[in-house]
Amino acid sequence: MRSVSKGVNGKRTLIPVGPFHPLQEEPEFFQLWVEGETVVDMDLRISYNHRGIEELSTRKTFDQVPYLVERVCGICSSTHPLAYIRAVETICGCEVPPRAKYQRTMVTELERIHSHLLWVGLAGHFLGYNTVFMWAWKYREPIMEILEKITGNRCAYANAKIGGVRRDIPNELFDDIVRAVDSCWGPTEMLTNAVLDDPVLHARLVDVATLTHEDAIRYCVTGPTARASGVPIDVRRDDPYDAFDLVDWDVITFPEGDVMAKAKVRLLETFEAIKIVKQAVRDCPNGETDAGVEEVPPGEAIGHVEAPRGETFHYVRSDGGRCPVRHKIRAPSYVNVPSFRASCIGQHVADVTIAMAAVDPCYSCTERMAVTKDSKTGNELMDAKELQELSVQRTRWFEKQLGIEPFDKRWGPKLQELLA
Amino acid sequence: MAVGKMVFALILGSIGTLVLGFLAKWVDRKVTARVQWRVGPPWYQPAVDCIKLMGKETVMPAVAQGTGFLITPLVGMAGACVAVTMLWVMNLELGVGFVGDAIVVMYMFAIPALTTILGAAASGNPHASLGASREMKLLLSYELPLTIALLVAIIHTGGSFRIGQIVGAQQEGSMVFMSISGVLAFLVALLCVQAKLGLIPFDMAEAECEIMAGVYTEYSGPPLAVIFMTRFMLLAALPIFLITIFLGGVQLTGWPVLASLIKFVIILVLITLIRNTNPRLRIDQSLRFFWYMLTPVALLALGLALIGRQYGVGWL
Amino acid sequence: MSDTATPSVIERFETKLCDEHAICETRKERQGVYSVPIAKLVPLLRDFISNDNARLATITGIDVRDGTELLYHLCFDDHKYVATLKVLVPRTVDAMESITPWLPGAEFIEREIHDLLGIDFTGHPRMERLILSDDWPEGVYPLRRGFKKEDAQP
Amino acid sequence: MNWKFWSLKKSLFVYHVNAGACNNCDIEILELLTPAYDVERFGIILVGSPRHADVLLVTGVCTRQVKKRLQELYLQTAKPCVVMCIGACALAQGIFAEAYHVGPCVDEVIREVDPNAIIAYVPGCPPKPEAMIMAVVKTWQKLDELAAAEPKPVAPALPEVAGA
Repeated sequence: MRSVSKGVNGKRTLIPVGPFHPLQEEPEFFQLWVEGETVVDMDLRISYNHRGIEELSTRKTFDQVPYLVERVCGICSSTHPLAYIRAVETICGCEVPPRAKYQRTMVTELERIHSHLLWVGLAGHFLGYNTVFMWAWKYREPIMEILEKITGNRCAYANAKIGGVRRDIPNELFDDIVRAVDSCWGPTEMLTNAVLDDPVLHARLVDVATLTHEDAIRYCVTGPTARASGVPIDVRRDDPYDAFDLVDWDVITFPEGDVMAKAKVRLLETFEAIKIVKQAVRDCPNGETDAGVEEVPPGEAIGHVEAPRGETFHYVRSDGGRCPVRHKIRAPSYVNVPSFRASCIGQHVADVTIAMAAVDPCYSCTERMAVTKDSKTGNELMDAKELQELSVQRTRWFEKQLGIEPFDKRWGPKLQELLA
Repeated sequence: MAVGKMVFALILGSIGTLVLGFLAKWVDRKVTARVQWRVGPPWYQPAVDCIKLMGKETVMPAVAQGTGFLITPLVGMAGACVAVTMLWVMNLELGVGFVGDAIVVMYMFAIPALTTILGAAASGNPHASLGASREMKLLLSYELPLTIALLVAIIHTGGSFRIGQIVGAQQEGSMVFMSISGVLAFLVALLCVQAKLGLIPFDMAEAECEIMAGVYTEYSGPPLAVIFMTRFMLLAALPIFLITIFLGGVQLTGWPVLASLIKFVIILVLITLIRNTNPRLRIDQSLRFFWYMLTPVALLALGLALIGRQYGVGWL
Repeated sequence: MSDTATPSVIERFETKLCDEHAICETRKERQGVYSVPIAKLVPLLRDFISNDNARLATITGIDVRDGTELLYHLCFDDHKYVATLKVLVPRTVDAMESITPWLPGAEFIEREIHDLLGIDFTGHPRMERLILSDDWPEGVYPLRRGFKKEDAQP
Repeated sequence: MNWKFWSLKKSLFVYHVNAGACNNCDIEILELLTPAYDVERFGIILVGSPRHADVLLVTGVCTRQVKKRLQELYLQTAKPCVVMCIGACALAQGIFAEAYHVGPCVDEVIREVDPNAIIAYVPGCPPKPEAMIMAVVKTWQKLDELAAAEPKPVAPALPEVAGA
């Protein structure tokens, strides 16, 4: 990033966004330079988070690595191992049994549903709809429960292994999966309607922090961030893996590139994910779930899968030994986060939080570690809180300008009706 | 009144208000939780929070101005205690007041806000000083309409600055609230009270949804407990203040007890409702709100009250 | 892995590479590794990214005996193909031309390689420490061979 | 019974510190606040300032960069303050024990500045929300013991909490 000079009139203010906020699960660590109310430059300092997983990975055996990489990030914990496993399977040249393929698909898509709902909740919180936060997380709960039922853990599923799946999902549980995803359909539909029809959200999200098509390409962004800027890339379609070429689904793309488009992409993708899960459950054949890979020959390969946040990219090199020689991990946020520079500069300060949240940044992915902040420095660095507050105020201002009741009042009764 | 009796009244009034304040705070938290489909805390929660903080250590920030930092919460609480006791005594024994006690009560109610500003400035924390500057602007904005609203009540009740007379005149005749200017003044005062309590939409002095940070960031242990208790007391005392000035006062004997209780609960629920259905305003928005909207309304009420008084029209 | 990458694209791609004296090392279904002379790399990348709709996924750095291998992973999303262009940066040089000036998405990637492997990217606008802690000693690179945890004591 | 500990049990202000975690523990902690678990029932709330905290929830391995800040943070809290290590990483660095960029274990980091710190451990990767509530219950029991033992010096560590 280019170094920042003092503004011409010296009126440039530094707002370092303190990386800790009680309601945000991840800290963020930005420095915003602001002139008046407009962001003129920004920088990111992310050295707090490095755990050194890539190096650690070369000291684990091929079978141990999936357990390590699923701890790169808790919310993408099925996609990181899957990307690694794809790379190793390419080196081995082994064919995964169909039942295993369908089961991997189920878990990754269930994860996508819970991740997108989590995002909706956090975005609601940033916009001052705390009730949305509480509600979205409530609907997410059945997904977490079904994941625990089929994999044994609420997060960090460890279901995939080289050549198949570690643990077969018994056919008896398939009905439970369908029931769980069905229970999400109604609330997600309602949230989608709320987002699409809500004039205040329109005012807050449309044409805010637009990432243009060109910028999306220049910054090499992936996933919903790219798809919302009209770049139709989706690894599930572009390099099909598991059962994604065997089930029927659509890639959601919007050309606008603003926060609204990102929200729409995520919400509509949740429906696609529900559809995929249901089809996978329906089509899942009986049979083997493990190809029985014995050893990994020398070679090198890449493996990439579509995580909820974008493309997770792994590169593995083997020399025929027990451990990988080199294992490179590139999480989606690593390319998505720098695009803030393209989307946030020139924006109103109050819009920055939601613009940042729109990418669904995942800092433990980015640095393979997480940031913390003590109050001392946190105070000096002022606050994400302050910024969020600004964001909330802006929502309220629009509500007022448009003469509209608060969100909870408008949508609350409908939601309760739906859930009754 | 004898000194002994005064001390007795002070202790009794403060403790009674504190207990009332704990319950009021619980209602507030419980309602918020129910809106979010949660169960919410048990009824004794606010009290336990304070007791716990009393038993904790006090951490002195290295950059803080020690004495000022520690003494300001106590001064604020003392101000609240005195104000509240005066309110109770003058409500219950109408004769004991002195001329101008209404103004003294107003002053006393401003003390917690002032000490908050001083304490926050003394804590040497940038967060806190930011909160303090907001609190100061807020204080400047709401005191004027509140005073004008008080004047309306005084005009209605015979032009005396004695709370005893304000209450007495209302109990003999009709409440201030039973007139157009009275209703206007009451609404203005209600919003000012909301700001005095630091509740949404005027809670910008302590940042986000959690009960703290902002001006209280550096406080811990007993001083924090004192701050909490002061706030809880105000949550109970300011509705009583409104009842005293506009709704005919509080009585603790016979049937009027029930009436007083109903008035109190209605005002508390109103405050909680405003808090739960409204967005937070930015500081400049709230300044504009108080100066350009509430102050003219208060002046209008004052004008109406004066006209009514001049021509003997009771309902104006 | 049912369908393979569009053959014509790979042919075109490989012809272009062969013109620049690149060697195909391995080619599997829908992915391949090509070794490229160091001087030709950046023009090639630029050509692929601006003309062939390629997307830079990431850069991998590997410490090998003679220096550092840099692997530029290019995704040809339209053609279901991932190409990896490999160059060897000799230990004596330890520097590489930066692509950040025309591809801002590479900024963090290059800074990370600088931190972990000690490659200097010339022309990078902000070659500063990104992901190692403040007390990490200068000149110790954790992904180089022979690195020991003890070396990194502050 | 000692009123200090009784009230501490009934009202826990929690401050969450992410010391290099992978988010699993963090989202599970947030889960506790949401309607499914709603810990405000027990008087537990998240606070925004470490000065108000009774419990520091530490997640993650405590990386090199974080170590100093974690110590500083602990010193800022008003005692008694329980440190709760959530998850295998905070417990004993878990899978990252050998990585080059991690500092000492969370409890060692805290003990370095306060040998008598009360530390609770919640194992699991990540611990289930139920396990975290269980940890709180066990912490209450420990506080009871401490209350009975006062003013003797504080026992060094809490027993491990079952679950997850």
